[in-house]
Amino acid sequence: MGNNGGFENRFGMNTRLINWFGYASPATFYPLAGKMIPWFWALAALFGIAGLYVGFFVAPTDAQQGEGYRIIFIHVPASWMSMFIYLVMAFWAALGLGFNTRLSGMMATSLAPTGALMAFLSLWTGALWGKPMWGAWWVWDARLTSELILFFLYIGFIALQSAIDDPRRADKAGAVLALVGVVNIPIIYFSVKWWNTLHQGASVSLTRSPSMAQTMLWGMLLMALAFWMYAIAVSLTRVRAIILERERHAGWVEELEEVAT
Amino acid sequence: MILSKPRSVGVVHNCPMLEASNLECVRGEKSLFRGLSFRLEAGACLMVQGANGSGKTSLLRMLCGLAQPAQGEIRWDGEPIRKLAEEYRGELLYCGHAGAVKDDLTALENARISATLAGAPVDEAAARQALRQLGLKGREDLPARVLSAGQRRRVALTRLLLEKRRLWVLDEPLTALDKAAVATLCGVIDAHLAAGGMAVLTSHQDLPLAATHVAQLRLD
Amino acid sequence: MNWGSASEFFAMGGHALYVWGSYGACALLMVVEPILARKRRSQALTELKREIRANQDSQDETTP
Amino acid sequence: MGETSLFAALGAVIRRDLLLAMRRKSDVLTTLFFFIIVVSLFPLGIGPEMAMLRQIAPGVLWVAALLATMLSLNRLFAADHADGTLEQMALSAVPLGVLVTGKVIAHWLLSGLPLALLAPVLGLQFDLATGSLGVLVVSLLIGTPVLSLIGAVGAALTLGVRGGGVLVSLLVLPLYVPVLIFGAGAVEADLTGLGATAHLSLLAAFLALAAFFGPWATTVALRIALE
Repeated sequence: MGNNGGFENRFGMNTRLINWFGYASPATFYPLAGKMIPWFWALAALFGIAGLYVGFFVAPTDAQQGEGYRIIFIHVPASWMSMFIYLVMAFWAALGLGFNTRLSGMMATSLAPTGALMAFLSLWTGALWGKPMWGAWWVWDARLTSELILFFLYIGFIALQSAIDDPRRADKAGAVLALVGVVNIPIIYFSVKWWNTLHQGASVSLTRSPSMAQTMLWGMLLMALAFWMYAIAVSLTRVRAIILERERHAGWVEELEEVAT
Repeated sequence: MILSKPRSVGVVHNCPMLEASNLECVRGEKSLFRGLSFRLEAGACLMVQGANGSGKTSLLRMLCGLAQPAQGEIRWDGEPIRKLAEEYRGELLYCGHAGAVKDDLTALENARISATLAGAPVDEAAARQALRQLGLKGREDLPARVLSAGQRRRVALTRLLLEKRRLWVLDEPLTALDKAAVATLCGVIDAHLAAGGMAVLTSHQDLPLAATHVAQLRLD
Repeated sequence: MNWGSASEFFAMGGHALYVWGSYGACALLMVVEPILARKRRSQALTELKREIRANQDSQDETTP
Repeated sequence: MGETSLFAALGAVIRRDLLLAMRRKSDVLTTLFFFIIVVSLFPLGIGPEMAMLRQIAPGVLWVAALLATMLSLNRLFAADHADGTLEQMALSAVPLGVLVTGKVIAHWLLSGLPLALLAPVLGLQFDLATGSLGVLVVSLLIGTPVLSLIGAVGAALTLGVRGGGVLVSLLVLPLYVPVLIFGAGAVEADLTGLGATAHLSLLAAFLALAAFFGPWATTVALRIALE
């Protein structure tokens, strides 16, 4: 590559970089998110209906667990999403800490309640599945126990952020906590698993039933997609609220259509 | 120590200098000041003035690197202070509202320990000498708990004598000091400036400095 | 098709409480959360408008 | 800054914190008595059956150690933050990470170490055998530094925050789970004759990991808190 070409290339890169940061500014992101939200709702509804149809009408009755197993179509997607959202949250947090972009911190803040909700749903449905299967509402199963700790981590993140008045400090402190949590989650998961096997705890797992058919997998996948789209839609809605709260005194907010009218 | 590099205009600075360009300070949602630029060279002193809440302390904390400016940059010797990190902190002495004096330690222990924590350990004789110079003779071995506010302030100010730093950032150094102590402190600052040091300070009282290189900066 | 009739569907082979308890809680929370998020935004908007109006009023007073 | 002066600074911080603790002994003693009282309450709540007590001893001692460490975390940075020393540390020519490491070591010497030395006496109340008492001490000696290291991150994050004391337990306790599992697990494995080596080596691995990441995360959190 010649010197000249290199220069041009670098120039092109630069403008593209600036565009990226342009999207990352709350002023451009706010209307963009507003336009995207209905689409994600539509996708969530679409996948949700398809997933429910597969879950209730296509997937056959389980030979061992009867109809009770149909809880997995929300239990497993909720568990997946609760872990996935924590990862995404930590990603935004790290981005915010590294590049000092305002929007990343707001994204992390807005994802946390949805993640906590998913963790809660996973626990709730796990308990409701456990009662008919194990005869107890709660068993110290490895998966449920680590889900409980993940729920605590979410609560800690939310509590820390709401205890700090300065939003910039709240973002940064939350980011450090999320990153420490991300390093810890696999360690916690494997410790709980080891602990569980040592104590001969519950060994029947919801997802390890032998008759797991292809159709069940499809149902879970569709429901997971629906939950994913739901999580995006609701966190975008919340991030718009957070943007308005924090950027109250920025000029662009006062020029917004919904503010001016 | 880094020698300064030749600038584009061809002038070579032999002494390091502190340069602030286009600083903006935001607290909460309010912008306290913006577009603030200045330059401080060896032997010069900057007096920062302004009403309560005008951002004096915030500016001083920015100059130390404790707070980040919302905009703009602070350079030491042409390099951003963020990048220099410990290298810059080795040139810097900050004295804030809180004096970092421990109640449970004696004046002497306080002086020696704070010097060690700053990365410049001193021996006992030097510490005693500094305490005497600031008028704490006979009180070196008393716990700071029993000292008066002014005496505690003097314990905090011994760091000026013990740590050999080029840039002093002093936030209200005169608080609680009596007339004699103010005169002593002015003498210490004058000597520091005369030896090629720099100082940035705030004060509500008059600070009768002899140094001719005192510049004023008003924040409003 | 798994179900002979609607009542069979709702009975869930004797596991109705557990299955519908799970799906019900899930549906409820997924309706409540977006409503709360929207409410938070509209609250921010009303506060903003109130603040802007207050600023305009005080400006009107100072510039007769 | 040379390597020797870094070690000198590290030693100076540890000596300073120990000196301050000696001048104010009640803080350290409170933590210890808390540990003793909590452990002694369990038999009262559960009943004096020795077989049962032996079984719950590892868990009880470890949970009590966890809570006692937790209590002392608030002291770690709060005083230095209030009187401006923390600012001076952040502006020192010595890297903040070194000073923080010194403070964490001092915290362990004042909380974890006495707990580990006291634990066998309390273990006797629960009729633990001599061998198991030894494993208990070793597990606490390896595990409590991890508690101090992780706790320091929480203490730094909640510095000067509303309700910091309760908040720090909310943040830190979930992160203590692996240490609790393997610490108590080591003693239990010894009780059941399985051998505690695997547990102890995993605890040591946690210690290495925490020693590597902990001070770094604490430093970042402190700089955020000071801003």
